[in-house]
Amino acid sequence: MELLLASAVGILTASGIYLILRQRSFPVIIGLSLLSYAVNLFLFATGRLALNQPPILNKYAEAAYTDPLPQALVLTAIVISFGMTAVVVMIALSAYLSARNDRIDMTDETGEDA
Amino acid sequence: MRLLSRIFPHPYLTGLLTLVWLLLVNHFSWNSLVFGFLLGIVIPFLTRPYWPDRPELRHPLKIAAYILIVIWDIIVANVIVAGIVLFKRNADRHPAWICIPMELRSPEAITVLAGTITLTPGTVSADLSAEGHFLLVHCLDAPDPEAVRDEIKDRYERRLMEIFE
Amino acid sequence: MSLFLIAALPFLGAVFPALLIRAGRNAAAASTGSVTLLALIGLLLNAPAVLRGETVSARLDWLPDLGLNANFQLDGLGLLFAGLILGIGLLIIIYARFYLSREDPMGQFYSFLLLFQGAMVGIVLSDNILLLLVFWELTSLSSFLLIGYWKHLPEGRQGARMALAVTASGGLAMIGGMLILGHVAGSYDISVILQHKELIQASPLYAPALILILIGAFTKSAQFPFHFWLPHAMAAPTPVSAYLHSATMVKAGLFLMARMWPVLSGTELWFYLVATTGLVTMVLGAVIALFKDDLKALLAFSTVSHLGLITMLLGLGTKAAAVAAVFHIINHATFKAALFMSAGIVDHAAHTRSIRQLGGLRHLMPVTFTLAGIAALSMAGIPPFNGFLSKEMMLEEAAHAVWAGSAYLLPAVAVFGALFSVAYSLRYIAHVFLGPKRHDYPTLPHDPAPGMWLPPAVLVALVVLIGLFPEAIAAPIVVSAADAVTGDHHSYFHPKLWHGLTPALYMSVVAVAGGALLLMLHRPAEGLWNALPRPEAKVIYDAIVGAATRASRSFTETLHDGALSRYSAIFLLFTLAIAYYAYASGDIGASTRAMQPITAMTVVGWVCLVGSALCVVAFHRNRLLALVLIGVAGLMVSLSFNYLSAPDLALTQISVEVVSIILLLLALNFMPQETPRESSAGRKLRDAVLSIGAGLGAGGLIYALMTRDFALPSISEYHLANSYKGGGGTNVVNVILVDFRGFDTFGEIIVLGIAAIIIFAITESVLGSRVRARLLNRKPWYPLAGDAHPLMMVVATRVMMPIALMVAAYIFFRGHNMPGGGFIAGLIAAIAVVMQYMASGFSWATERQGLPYHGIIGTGVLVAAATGMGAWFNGLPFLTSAFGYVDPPYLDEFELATAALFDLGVFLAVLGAVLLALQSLARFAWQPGIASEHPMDINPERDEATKTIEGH
Amino acid sequence: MIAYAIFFAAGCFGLAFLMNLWKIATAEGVGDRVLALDTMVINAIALMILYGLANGTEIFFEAAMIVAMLGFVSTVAYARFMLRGNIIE
Amino acid sequence: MEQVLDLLITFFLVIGGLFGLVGSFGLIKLDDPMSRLHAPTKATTLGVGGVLIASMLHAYAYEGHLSWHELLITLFLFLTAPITANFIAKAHIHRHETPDSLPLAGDDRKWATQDIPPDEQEAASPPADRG
Amino acid sequence: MNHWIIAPILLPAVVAPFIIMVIRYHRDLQRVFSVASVVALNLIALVLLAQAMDGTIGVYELGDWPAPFGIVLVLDRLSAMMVLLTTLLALAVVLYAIGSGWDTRGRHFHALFQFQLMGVLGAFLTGDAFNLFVFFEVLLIASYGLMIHGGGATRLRAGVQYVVYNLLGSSLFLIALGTLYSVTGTLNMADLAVRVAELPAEDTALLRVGAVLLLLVFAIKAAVLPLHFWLPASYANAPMPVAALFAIMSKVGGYAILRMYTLVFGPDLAVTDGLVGDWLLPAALLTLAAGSIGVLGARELGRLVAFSAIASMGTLLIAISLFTPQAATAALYYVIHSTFATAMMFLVADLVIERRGGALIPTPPMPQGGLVAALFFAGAIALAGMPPLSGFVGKLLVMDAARDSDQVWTVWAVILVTSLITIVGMARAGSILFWKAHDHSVLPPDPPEHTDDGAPVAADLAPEPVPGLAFVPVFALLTALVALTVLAGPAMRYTEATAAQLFAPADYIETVLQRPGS
Ligand code: NA
Ligand code: NA
Repeated sequence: MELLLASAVGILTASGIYLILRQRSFPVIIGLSLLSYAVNLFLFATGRLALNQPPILNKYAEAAYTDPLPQALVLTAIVISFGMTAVVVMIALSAYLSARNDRIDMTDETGEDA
Repeated sequence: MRLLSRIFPHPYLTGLLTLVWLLLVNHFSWNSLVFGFLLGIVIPFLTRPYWPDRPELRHPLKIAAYILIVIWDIIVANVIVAGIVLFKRNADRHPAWICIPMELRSPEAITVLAGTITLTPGTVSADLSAEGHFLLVHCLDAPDPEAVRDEIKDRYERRLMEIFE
Repeated sequence: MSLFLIAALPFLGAVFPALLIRAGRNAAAASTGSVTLLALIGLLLNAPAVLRGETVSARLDWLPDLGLNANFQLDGLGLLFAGLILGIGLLIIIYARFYLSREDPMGQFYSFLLLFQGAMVGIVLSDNILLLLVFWELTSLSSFLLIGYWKHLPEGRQGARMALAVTASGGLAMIGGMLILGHVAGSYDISVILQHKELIQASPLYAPALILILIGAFTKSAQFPFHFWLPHAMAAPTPVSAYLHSATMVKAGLFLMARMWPVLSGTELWFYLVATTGLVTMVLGAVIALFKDDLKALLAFSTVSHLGLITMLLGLGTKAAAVAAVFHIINHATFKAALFMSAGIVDHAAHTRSIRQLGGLRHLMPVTFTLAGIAALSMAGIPPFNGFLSKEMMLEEAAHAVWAGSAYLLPAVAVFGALFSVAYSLRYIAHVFLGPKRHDYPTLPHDPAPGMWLPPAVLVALVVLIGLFPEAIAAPIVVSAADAVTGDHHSYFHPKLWHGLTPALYMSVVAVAGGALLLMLHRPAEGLWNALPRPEAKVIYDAIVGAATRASRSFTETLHDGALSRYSAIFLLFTLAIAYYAYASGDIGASTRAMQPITAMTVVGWVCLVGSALCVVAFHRNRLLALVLIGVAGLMVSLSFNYLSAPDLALTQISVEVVSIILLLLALNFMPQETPRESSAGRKLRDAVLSIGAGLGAGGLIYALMTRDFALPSISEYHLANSYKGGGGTNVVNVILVDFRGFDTFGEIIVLGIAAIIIFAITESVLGSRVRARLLNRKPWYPLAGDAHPLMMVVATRVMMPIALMVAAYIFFRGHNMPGGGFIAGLIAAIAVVMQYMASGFSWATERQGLPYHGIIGTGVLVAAATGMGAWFNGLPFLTSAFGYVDPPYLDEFELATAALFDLGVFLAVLGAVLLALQSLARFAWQPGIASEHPMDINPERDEATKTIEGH
Repeated sequence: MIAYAIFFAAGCFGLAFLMNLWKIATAEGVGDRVLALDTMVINAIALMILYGLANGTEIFFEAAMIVAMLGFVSTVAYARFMLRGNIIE
Repeated sequence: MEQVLDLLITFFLVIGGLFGLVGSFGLIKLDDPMSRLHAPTKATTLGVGGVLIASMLHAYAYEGHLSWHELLITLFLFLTAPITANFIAKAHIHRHETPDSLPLAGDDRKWATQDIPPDEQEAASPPADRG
Repeated sequence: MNHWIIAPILLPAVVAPFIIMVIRYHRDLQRVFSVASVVALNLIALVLLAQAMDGTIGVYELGDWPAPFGIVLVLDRLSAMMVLLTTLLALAVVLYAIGSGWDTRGRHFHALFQFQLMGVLGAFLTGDAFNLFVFFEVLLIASYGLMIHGGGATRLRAGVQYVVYNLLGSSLFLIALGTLYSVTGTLNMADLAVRVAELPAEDTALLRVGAVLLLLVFAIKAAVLPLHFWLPASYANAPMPVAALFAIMSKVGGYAILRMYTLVFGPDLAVTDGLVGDWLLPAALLTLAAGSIGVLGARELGRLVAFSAIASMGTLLIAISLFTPQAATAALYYVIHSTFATAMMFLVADLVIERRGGALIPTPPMPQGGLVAALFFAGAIALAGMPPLSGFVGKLLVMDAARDSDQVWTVWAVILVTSLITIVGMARAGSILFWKAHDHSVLPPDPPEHTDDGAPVAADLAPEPVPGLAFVPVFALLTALVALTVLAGPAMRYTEATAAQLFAPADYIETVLQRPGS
């Protein structure tokens, strides 16, 4: 299981990074959300893996619980990365509409002397 | 009465929502009932701008019968479809478009009909005509399209007419 | 007067001219003059004590930990220089009043001049080498301003920048030297440093310190090979040239060498560095000066030459030489300043400084002729003027100096230099004033107003008087200054016009005769000189600076060309490298945890997750498809969370997923639908390698982490233990979010809120720009389908939306004890509203019921904040939660928790943020007038109704 | 017996999952892929329920319910995009 | 009684599983897009339905109380499946069907999807192959 | 219960939403509230400074949960100083933004400004590693909004780059934190310190990775070569007042490095031995070099200042990377200088750009040219580290602190040479901007044709500058620099005490981990 998750994190990261290195804003954004999946899984897994031990206290019986803290952290991370994605999408869109160009690199200009 | 309809824009909806709440809570308690009912009033009140006209239900009781029929049809339909999918060669199938003229006019009724068609025998309601008087249905395997059309009109639309109009 | 005040006066005074210039040029000049006069008087009040051999000092701690303190001291050397600076300064101020024309901003000029004056005084009064450095650099800066004073002249601007570059770099070198020196001596106070000659000269750091300090001194005093900046500084107005570049600033280097003479001099290194440099400079300057046709250029190089002379004297390392140096400093200051002023007068009167266009001025400008003549003769070292005396002393010292074992080399070269300086001095007289009157002066020259010739007159008077009565006039100050330099008492100083047939006398006779002869042979000599190949310093300098600028420009713009993809690649590469180094340089123990089983189901999940990710990469060019695949990946991630006991995460992930996809689809509508193929194979390979590296890194790291136990028990055990007791909830994750770590959540909803208002702000600014017009008449990428608001969807939504809101409410209320909570509830509610927007259209829905998104966000954040602050009233910290159980009649008891109120804030913030974001994006497509007045496009019932109405 | 049944059902839906993925990877055009994704979502619901059954817990129910409720929103969004470009005009 | 319940549960699970499988299999096997649309919208729905019923019975048998909330999921699926099917069908019609390839829409002549407002007809780029 | 510590975070967090919901459409009211809030923040900062002055460490346990289980805010000399520095800068910037009318060239400037402050102040005050992440995100996302404030094609494109690069950074941050938590089982900084010290020596690799990844995250913010590439385009294309505010943002990175690597991964900690100094010092030197080279090579004023900001971060990081109390003293003094100087120069740049555009090519004289030129000259002196301004003192302090390092000669050489390059570059720029204008050969440039479609149409977003007001903050910053120079002694005594506190973290840990009272 650990192996599967680790490899999944690895492949998600790799895919995300590859897209982040593309030259148009849209694939880069897609790459960023893949990367955020990877990072969220990573952060989640730092609490170690447990099956069927959700951290919902059972008032009646003694039960084992998985580590709740990373879950809380991941929740925060998901929310934040959602906000970030929204913003970057919006900026990329406006940049494209304003410049008629969705290249992520600005090498087409003489320096960036705006 | 107007006041009442203002508070209960959609009494059936209020009922449905209360039921939904009870299902959500998944065990009956007076708390739940009261609270669910309150929400059942509040939420439709909040959303009524989006549902301006309240649909008329002539014979609510016939709904139950209709539902039972549909469920039965769904089960049968699935077996048939499964059979087609599993055992019939694509070449032997006769997929077909059929156009169904409707007497139904109220959007709610049309939706129920279209939904029923989609959920039952190898048919999917694909589109509505420009004026909304015809339903475009796709059949998975219909050697005789007319038969299908007649069955739909007879088996479902007639009943819906009784319920809605 | 306190030394602080003397040093501070010019700085404080610098504001007056800038302000008083409105009151007229005289007011500005007067204020400047009086400030200087005041400082001078203050100085002279201290003179008697100093001449008695005392040292006046004033100390103030500024930065004791560093050893940088405002410590001033006034001894003979300081008195001499300060006197020169203030005294000549006063004359220059008067002179400048008449020299500058109406167009020139005089207030600025005097302010800069006073700044310079203050810096200069500061240098010579400092008893702390760090403090001295401060003033040192200030002189560079103020001279930069003064040289560039005539902004419109390119040579002025270039000269200023060159001077700054050279002197400032020298200053920087000196910083290094001074820090070393202070380190060796254990203090930065000069008075202390001067005590440690042996210590310093024994230190291995002596050589670097000396070299660095000398670089500073040489650049400032225009010593070879740093001499080239000085002539270009002559683009400055003549008063500046006279003041900074002959009398004072260029003497700062000499002052420093004199200051440090007791500890630095007397070594081989010192002798060969300083004496040689001085000698070379002296000769070179003299030779070049002879062949300059521009009066000021001639004087500039003669200055270079005389500075070299003084440097050489200091380099010789003998006390007598030091005395001579001090004496010549005075003399040079007097006659050279006078010469510059006279040159200025000529320039002013004849509107040219070119010797070739001049000559015979003695008939037209007798006064100027007299003054210039005397000064020039003194410069040439002709008796009975002061220049003669100090040059005699110089030759005397040179005569006894042994350079690299040869007793003749140095005297010979010295004579050679002296010979040339006689030549150019005489040329200054002969080719400008003597000879026949000409008829082709640009304008007919005449003697100026007294205000302009009086200042030089004063100096010339000194030239004569010092020449005649050196003992009476110069001795006291020279001796005390020399004492300060050499460190002994009553240095030997008895200059005479005649002291027998000494080698010095022969040498200077040779020099004078040879000089005169050389002047007669000026034409052929000039031909020879012009035939000689010689490097033009400015060309070289410009080449270097130009090359440096071009190089740094291409370096910068090649690396920072805006290629984000390269930036990211570098970032990744660097991160991987550093991380690997950190890993490899540590030790890792064996894995300590039993692993979870791999079941068929998990393998299926893995295949789907990984497969979808790889599909995204494979198909990313079709952007819509990429979004579909992202949806798959998101679903799989959410399932994984569910499978691994994280229902809250599963819920959050799935709802965030939906909203993100809607957002991306909204944006994609305006963007190209395909991503072109444009990466080269090499580029793809590079990226592939990097990504695989990153993947291996992340995967390997998490694997290593997962397969090991916490080194120490995790703090989350406390959370599990106290979630119910202290937080009143059984869903530990939710309790952590709203209670244990509620502050994180507070920040998190603020992030969402900010995201939303940013999106709103961008929309506003884009729609407020030219883009709007293009948006309004943009064509869709592909032909559109009819039936924008399908009937079935609308009807279904009428039922689904209320149910969804119901579910949201349920998720919200149960969150504290079961999976769920304000955030998920907020997302579901938002999606419910979006469902409505998708069904009947944004414009229809908002016309039916506009929601105050900003208000919802604000309320959410404020509710959360208010809940947190509520705790204050119980004297508890922010966000301290409270909960209790209510037991109403007829009903079961239920829980009330402030955490729920906080969660409500979260709910509202999320709801508002998501909706505001989507609404803003929707506004891009919104066009006035397209708002459909019906919830659905096709509605037979409606049509019938209208028909019947028309029927009646 | 039930355990085996659950295992069998899970196996079926797992297999279904793989088929959906196969379709997503190989289908030509977006329409079919959206359809496959929609199917996948429904299969996911079944799997979640089965997981709850297998572990005798209802904690995972809400997840399934939310998926059932929201899954169709993204599907509709994709389709609307193909039809109209702008999904909330 | 136990046995009966267990049998029922098992039965529904097996049925559910099979229908789910068939649905997804149809997605692969059927060769024309519109036909593919049939399989999931029904088979899968019933598949999930079977599992849900099993789950309800299971709760009754082992937690001792009848669990109704599975009905919610069924409700949602029955509410949404037709909508998704309708939209996917419309997308297909829009991108692959022409007025001639469909039956005439009676007196209304046009089908809603193909009834394009004049001002929206021309597009920026010619429709490429977009599946 | 002393609630002062949380005040600087809560005040803007409450003012901003208020501005958003209540006075969204009242520009003047927004200005009033924004300024009032910043003034109040300054007062709060003074109170905090007074509390921290005597070396007592204040702890605020949010939710009344004991550390390390809840989140704590910690007030010590360092955080107090950084808070005051931030609020002072904020006052200058907000006044300038109003004076220049920048705040009206787009929506929600003041709200974003307040949020930005909240993020920065939170980052300085929090004692919890993950909470630090949250505040980083708050300040970052606010900075995204401010950076693209006013729109315009180039600015937006630069914005995309800025955001994407920092999103990479944020992902790295999470991975680093996850790693640290997974090894140590805690997030509280003080607790981290304790646990890291207790770690078994034979199992260090993973912790080292976490530690170094965290350092990289901070290095991005601090614009350490080669992680600095995001900075020039972002700062040069941001509205200059915003760039001026960003002067404190890069300091957050420096602060975090100083905090984490004295408190948690202290210089003499065996576990993380050789992780930081080994490469940070060379990197810092290269950063300084790259910055000054950029100054000399710049074609455009905004970029010139941006690169000088990089250079000054380089100098700062040299001091930090030495990790000695003396060096930290120098670093802290230099932080103050660098913040004010960089900010001032960005504001001056705006004065220039508003009058004649940013390109470093001669144009005819600008209005108030003399005044602007004087300010530019002063700013250049400060940034080049020339006397008489604090840059010189700071430079001396850093060089003096480097004396005991074995790299001393390299450090000195780099600092001195780069100063020269900067001086030459600044002189060049100043001469082109202010002197060459008077050259009779200079003609007015052709009016630029509208290539930039994103630029707001002048009509509806016309800025309404309060001309006099714009100069006030610039002079205020200059005054601050002068004061920092004149009062170098007292200032340095404070930073010395601060450094001492940093390098003796026992007190900090003690105070945080045991509840005051019990
Ligand atoms: Na995400
Ligand atoms: Na989804």
